[in-house]
Amino acid sequence: MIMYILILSLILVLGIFTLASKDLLHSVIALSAISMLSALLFTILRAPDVAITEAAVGAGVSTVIFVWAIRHTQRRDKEES
Amino acid sequence: MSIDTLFLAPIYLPLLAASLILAAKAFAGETVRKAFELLGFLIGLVLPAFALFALRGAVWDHQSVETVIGAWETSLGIHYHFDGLSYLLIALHLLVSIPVWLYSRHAGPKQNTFSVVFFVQCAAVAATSLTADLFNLFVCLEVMGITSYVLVASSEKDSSALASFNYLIFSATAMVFFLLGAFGLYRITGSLSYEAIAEAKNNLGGNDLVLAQLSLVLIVISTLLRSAVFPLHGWLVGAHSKAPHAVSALLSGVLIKIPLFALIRLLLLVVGSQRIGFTMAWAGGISSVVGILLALFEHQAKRLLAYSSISQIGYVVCTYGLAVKTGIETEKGALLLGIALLYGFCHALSKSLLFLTVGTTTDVLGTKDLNKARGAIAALRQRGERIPLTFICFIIATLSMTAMPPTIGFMGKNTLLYLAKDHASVHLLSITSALTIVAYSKLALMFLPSKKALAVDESCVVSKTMKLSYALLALMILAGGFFYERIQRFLVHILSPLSEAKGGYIAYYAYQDLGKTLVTVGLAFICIVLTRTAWVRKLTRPLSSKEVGFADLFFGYALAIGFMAANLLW
Amino acid sequence: MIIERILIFLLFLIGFSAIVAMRNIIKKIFGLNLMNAAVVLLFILEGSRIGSQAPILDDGIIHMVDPIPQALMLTAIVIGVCVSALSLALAVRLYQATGSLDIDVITKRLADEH
Amino acid sequence: MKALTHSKIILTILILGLAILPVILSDAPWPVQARDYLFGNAKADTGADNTVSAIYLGYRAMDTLGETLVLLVSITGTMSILINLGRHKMDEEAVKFSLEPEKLPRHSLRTNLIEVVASKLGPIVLLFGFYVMLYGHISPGGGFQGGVILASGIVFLALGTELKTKLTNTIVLSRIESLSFLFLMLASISGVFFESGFFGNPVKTVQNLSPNFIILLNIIIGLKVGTSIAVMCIAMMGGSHDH
Repeated sequence: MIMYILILSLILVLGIFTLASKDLLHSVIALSAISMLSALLFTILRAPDVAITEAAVGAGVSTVIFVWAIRHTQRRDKEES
Repeated sequence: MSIDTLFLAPIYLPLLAASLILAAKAFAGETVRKAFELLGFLIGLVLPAFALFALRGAVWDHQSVETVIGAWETSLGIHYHFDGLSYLLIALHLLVSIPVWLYSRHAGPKQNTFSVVFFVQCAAVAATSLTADLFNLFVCLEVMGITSYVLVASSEKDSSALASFNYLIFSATAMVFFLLGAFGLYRITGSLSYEAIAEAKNNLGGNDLVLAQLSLVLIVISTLLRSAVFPLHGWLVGAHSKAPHAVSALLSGVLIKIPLFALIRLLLLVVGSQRIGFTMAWAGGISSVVGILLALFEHQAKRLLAYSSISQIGYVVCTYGLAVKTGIETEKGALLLGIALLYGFCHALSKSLLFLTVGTTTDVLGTKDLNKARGAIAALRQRGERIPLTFICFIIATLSMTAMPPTIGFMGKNTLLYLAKDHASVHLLSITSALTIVAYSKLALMFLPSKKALAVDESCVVSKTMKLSYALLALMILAGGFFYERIQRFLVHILSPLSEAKGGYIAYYAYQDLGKTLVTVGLAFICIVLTRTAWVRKLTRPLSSKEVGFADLFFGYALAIGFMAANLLW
Repeated sequence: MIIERILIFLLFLIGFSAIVAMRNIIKKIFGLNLMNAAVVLLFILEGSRIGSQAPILDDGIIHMVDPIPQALMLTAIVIGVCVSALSLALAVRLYQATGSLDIDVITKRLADEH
Repeated sequence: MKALTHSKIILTILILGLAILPVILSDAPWPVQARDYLFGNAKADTGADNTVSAIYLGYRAMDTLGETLVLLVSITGTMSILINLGRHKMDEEAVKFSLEPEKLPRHSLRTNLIEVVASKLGPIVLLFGFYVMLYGHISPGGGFQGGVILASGIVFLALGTELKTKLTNTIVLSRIESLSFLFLMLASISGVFFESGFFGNPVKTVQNLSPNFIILLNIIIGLKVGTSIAVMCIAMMGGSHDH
């Protein structure tokens, strides 16, 4: 039980970091960490299939696409008027 | 071939066509791919039309087939339900998509993946109209959605990417709420097929009922979003006006109606659907007025058409809401639902023809601005149109849209207004009828002769396939007007759950209200004169529309959910 | 039990508020991903409460978790990633066209192009 | 104006938060009928030990088809945007990742480390991908997951080897992709002619207890997913603009 709460609060903190960070690359890394943590939680929750999918698709493919997108745009999240 | 494999043909045949085109694209050159696209057209659109033709007897006899995909003998499988409603929805899609495909051959998006995405969308539309499973509805809506985003963004202008992006984020977010709703319903009822949900939901009480209603609200609103009912209409204008013409025609004509009618299976099963119906009737009435007011002050041709789509879907939603309120199983309710769907047909045919003709015209003239675009007939003649077919078809579509005889729109709209006359929201619809004429008179200005020299875009040609697609749609509109009585009887009969003879007959003939139409035209004429005067123009200048931001989009979404939830729970 | 649900609810809500309030379009897509992750976590977490063994029918399995949410979530995860891939591609195209990731700036710059 | 927008945003979040709060926090007991049914009958119905696979490719295979379609369309759309980007301007950074050896600058991101690790790891990852794909009916995994692992194996090979192998050629990959999509459609339609309906197991009556249809679907979906994601990733790294 404590384990679930621990992982979930870590996910929540990383989620807030993802949105608050000014460097989009850091956000992407936090997002893939969220995926890895979710995969861990799914393994604990006895959902191995979902864990594999989340690790492969969430942490793998989507990170690649995000990094590609950021490389073709800009890394900084700056406010313009 | 038995009936339960035949009615799935509109799903798997387009997919087969898509896969064939994809294979041809990967393995062979340009000419072979073109040949395979033609083959795909035959397999993916013409064969399903034959399948529907073969099924007409079955739907007339009210044979409704409930089948489980993959022939599993349990409720765990995905249920598909074939009846008059899904038959008509697939027919509606085929009627519009065949001419649109023909049009796209010459004018449409030039990417060689267009046909693949197009056929996947055909399959998704058919699957959405047939499915009777909550999670499968989610998947079908996502397929429909993602094909729409890709098709909208396939225009070469960058503003289409913005429109597509806005639409994507808005509807993808709503789909997450849909998923949450599915979670709630599965948790309460332990099942995902509509029938099992309804069965379980009837025995609920207390907290569980609240949870089930809330989940249902999330699902219903997220699905209605695709139909762009007020206040969920913000995304439509950008997406439908920036897309390539063929795509606009398909999206505006067909795709906004499919989720609306697919939802009826779910609404039928629900406790308290009368209240949902009541809310929807008013939402429809309001959206018809809001849409047409925004259209009046718009001076870009395709945006005007898109706003008018919001207004016209308002008619459909209003009647649909009244049908749900009355109860589909009653005679009156079935009649109302039939008329709502019939008006959906009218709008689909006329609006797609309008998008095609107006799109071509603005391309030839090189401007979309209705204040500048003039002299379209001469310009089109320069581009190789000896008979002004584009103009004639435009006029037919406009007549149908503004409810003038002898088109299907005239019959459809008058019947609709006659049937809905007991409800207060019908007054909103009547106001809209007059204003529609005003809005479309602005469009017709394009065809006035120009005093200035024409700057014709040399790259545009009105080709034979384009003419064929206009002619097909225009013929359907006229034929619909002449054989309206029969069409209505057929439609209401197969939608009616009652046994034959009773359902489907109303003693109303639209020509008896010709005087009313004249009055509407008179009112509209006064409005036109008013809008030409300087002070009205000055007064209404601030009203001309601008793009809506995400805050407004989601505010509308939250309002819809809040209102619907409050309505159901208290 | 209630704490876990509240945590998931908060994750969902911050994802949603990012979509509504953030101006950076890539941040909006982050928000969408977070919302999706929250729903997936919720489904799996609740579905695993009725059992203690993975849903693979080996010998000695008597008390497995509900496999239905797991199968549904496989689909939902993939659909979520596909949608965010497409939206990222659109975001890149918008950036190339306007040189900005700010939704207001993009809207303003593209408004002139009709 | 700004205050109005802010209050709208706050109101939106408040209303929606209130609406979903009961759904998320609900304490209703989770239904067990489906689980119990699957526990008893999944093996007999589909032949698969892994009940998730039994649902994913058996009972609810239609959802999986939809998911594959979403992936297909999404990658199609992404690729067409990618190609247009390449047409507008050759991106300088993309050249650094370019797979053609003669274009490689010395200081590129392709260090010796990446080359050695990726080229040695590639085949092993491929093998693992095939394992996950083929044993999806018994152990966790399946076509989709295996396909994604295959894709990463292919990408490793593309990064690691200077030689152009057939496996990293996007034309070959997209041929495999389109063929496997065609086979997927043929496999799902074949049931129509064997009286088990659309997406029915065409050989169900012959061998009742064999998961062969699930294995077949796993292989086809795995190849489809693996090749299409690999094509997209290679294109994203600037590998091929001639697609």
